[in-house]
Amino acid sequence: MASVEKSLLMLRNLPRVALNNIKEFPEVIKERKERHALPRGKDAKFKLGADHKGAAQRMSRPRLGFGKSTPGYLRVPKEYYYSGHHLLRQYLPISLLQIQRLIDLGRLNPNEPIDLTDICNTKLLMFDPNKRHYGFQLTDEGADVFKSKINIEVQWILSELTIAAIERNGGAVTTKYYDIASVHAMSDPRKFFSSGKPIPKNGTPPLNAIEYYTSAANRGYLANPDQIRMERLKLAQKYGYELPDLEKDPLKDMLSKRKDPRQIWHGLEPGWLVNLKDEVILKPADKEWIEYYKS
Amino acid sequence: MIRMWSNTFQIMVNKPTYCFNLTRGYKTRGEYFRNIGYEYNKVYKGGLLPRLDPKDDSIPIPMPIFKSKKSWSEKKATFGQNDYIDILGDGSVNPVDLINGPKWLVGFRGNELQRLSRQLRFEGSQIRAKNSNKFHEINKRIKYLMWRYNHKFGGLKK
Amino acid sequence: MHRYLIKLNKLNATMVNPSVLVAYSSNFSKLSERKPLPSRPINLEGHEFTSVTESKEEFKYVKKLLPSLVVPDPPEHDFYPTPSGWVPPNNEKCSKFPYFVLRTRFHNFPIYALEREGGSRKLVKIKRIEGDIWKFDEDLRNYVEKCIEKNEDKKLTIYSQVNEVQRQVMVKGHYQDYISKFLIECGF
Amino acid sequence: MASTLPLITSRNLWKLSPLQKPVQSWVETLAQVEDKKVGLVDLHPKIFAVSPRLDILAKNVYWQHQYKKIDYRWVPTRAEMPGRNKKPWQQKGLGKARHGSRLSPQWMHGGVAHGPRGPKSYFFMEGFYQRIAGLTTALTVKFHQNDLHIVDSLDIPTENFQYMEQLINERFWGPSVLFVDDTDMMPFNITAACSKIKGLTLMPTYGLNVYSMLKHNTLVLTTKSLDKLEENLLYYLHHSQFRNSPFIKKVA
Repeated sequence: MASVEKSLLMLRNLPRVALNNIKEFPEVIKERKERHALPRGKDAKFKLGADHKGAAQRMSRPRLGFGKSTPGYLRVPKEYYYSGHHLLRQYLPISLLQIQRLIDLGRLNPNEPIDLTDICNTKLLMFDPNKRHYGFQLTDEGADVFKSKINIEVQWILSELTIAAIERNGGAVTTKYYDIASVHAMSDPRKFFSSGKPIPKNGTPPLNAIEYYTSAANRGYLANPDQIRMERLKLAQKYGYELPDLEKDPLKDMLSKRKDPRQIWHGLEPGWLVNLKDEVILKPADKEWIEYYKS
Repeated sequence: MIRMWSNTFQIMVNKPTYCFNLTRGYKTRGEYFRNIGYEYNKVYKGGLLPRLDPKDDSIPIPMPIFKSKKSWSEKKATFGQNDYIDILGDGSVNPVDLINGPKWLVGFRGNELQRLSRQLRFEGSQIRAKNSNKFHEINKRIKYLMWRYNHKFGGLKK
Repeated sequence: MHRYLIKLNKLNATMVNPSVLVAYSSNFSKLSERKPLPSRPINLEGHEFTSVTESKEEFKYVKKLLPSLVVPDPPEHDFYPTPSGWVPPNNEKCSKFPYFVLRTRFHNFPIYALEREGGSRKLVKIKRIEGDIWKFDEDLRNYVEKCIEKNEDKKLTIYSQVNEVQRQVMVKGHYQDYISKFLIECGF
Repeated sequence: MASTLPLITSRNLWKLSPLQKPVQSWVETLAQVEDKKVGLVDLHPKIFAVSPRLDILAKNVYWQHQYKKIDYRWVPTRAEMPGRNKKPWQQKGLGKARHGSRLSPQWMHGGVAHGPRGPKSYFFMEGFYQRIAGLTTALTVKFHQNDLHIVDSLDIPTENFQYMEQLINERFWGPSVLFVDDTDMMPFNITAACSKIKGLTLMPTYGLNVYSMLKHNTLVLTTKSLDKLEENLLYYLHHSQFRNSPFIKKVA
């Protein structure tokens, strides 16, 4: 039986493992040597990939793209696919299947509202605000498998199917915009609190996003609640499922919990200061301070 | 100088015996008889004049005296301590913080051009203030390396 | 505003390090005229600070934001597989086999679908195999061949490579679904 | 004399998969020369029964040597040699070889063509989980070759080093022994005794590493350091954060 126990038994009869009798796999050593080795045998007589005499052997040809009448950067046409890509906002895709798996394994708590911080705390995805990741977008993969009732808040939703899947099970979804400063804070709360800065005030969405976050179809956080109720009915009829009534739901208050547009965490207001060492929250009483942070 | 009674060639012991290392596992040096009957200087092997006296059996180049490697000195015994401090410690210290060396090299690896330009970024102003010749030589070397890496050996970094 | 922030930095971990304040001038041409900035610590006397109300009750919201980074054990479900298709290891079933496969720290199977040569060679690697690895390889191939016959009614032989030292098996072809079904049936 | 009752009988192992069986080890005591077992302890299989990958040990030892190594050797090139650089003799007519400068590499006391150049570092970071695998493999190998001994504490009755010599000979421990305890300050007696004998070193748990474990013949852990070791290693073995991102040094 080839197993770990067998190899450990073998160890008992072998000499004591010490610095002079351990070595890496022979293939790894050979491959590492060949990386820097010069060619031997029949390959040795050629001139390392260089031609015979002249500029080619002496490698004094002009660099790439030059040497012709017009240099390369003028000759090759330019297509501005990526102009301004560094200004666009990116949203990491997370699928309903992944959310369902996280809930099944107990890494996301369905009885609490789920937002950007909770998804970042599971460390499932490499979320990095420095790469202009502004948040998460829900994709509809696994929509028919999705079966849990959650109150989730994401930053972007492309297809209606994801909204329908969540609302069919009695959950609620909102899309909310966070500016880059609050995304930095939300993606790693521990690091942010230990940096000594006050809780940031969430900014308003940029011009090209206002229309998205105010439309009820996308369950935007700036949309009119009545229109949202109307949209929920529309979706229920479109996708043919019976819309569960939120009022009579036992989890009613959790499902209807929303954050203030300027607020980034539940229960904590912008402008407060968190002291991790003494586990205390400092609320400054400065008039100018309160005025600035009032939503 | 202790000289054996026979004229055959032995290793000459030109230091008193206390220099032998007590922990050495083998016989002490004097007890071996090697190259019996071979007279070292009989045949002239060339080399600088004046020639060595054939009757004198001493070795032209003395063998280094045996020194034990002191493999259990304090530094060697605790080599590698704290290399896994980020795993086994409380996570606040990283082994890279414990490396001592020039500031521009700790936690960095690069070829000579990268090392020199990084040295200038970290200490360029001080080098220029203290030792303008070294500052000039560093810049001269950087210019040469820029040329060599971009034009020589077809871009293969040599 | 600025004067207020200075005091608060001392509350938390990072003290303002004076050596950070020394500015290195990058352009060396005009260097001789300019001396490097003197590094002096920030003195806090002479600043008056506003009053602060402290509250401990709201700290429970902060605690909720700082969970432990260890992957928790999965909760009990009333029936398996769960909606997302997760099945816990079943101890009675797996005691019958001379081998077993440990789960990853995220409670999933260590099955990884790989591609070599830009996608033209598809492989599946199974790691963390303990016990008799050759027997495991045999049973796995038979099971996958039976599945292919049943589902895609094609007669295929599955080739696999056993790496005994690294406790891994590399199967040729993207059959990760059948392999995970095999592991579920074995109860690993 | 050590108490007759067994000190430690069982330890609860955290995150133990039912498929794996724990490994058991004696608990001895240094309070007396003769080897008296003081208890029996379970060791976590994910740390002490790992497949013995000696190549992972080799990688970790290579990393430990390289990542701190800084080579200070430096030789001047012909451009950096001090002194004047006149043409030694005229180009033609003397029948001698032509030379442009006395500082070229073929001249005595000339510059060096491709010599070692200044402080050079060989820094690289082995993968985080490769280093954890190194630690677990080293512990497994030590344990299964009867070179790992677990003691209740490092207190010994006298500070006389002969006591330690007899103890080691009596129990067939290797000539070199690595004592590991969880505290920074070791007890006085054992420090005094070990300082006289070459090959006995004392180390805190956070100082443990693959090189020292392989350099010393036997490894002696106290129960406290054993708990700390298992706790830290298992914490990272069940950590949710992906730690394989390369080490990024914060530029000053």
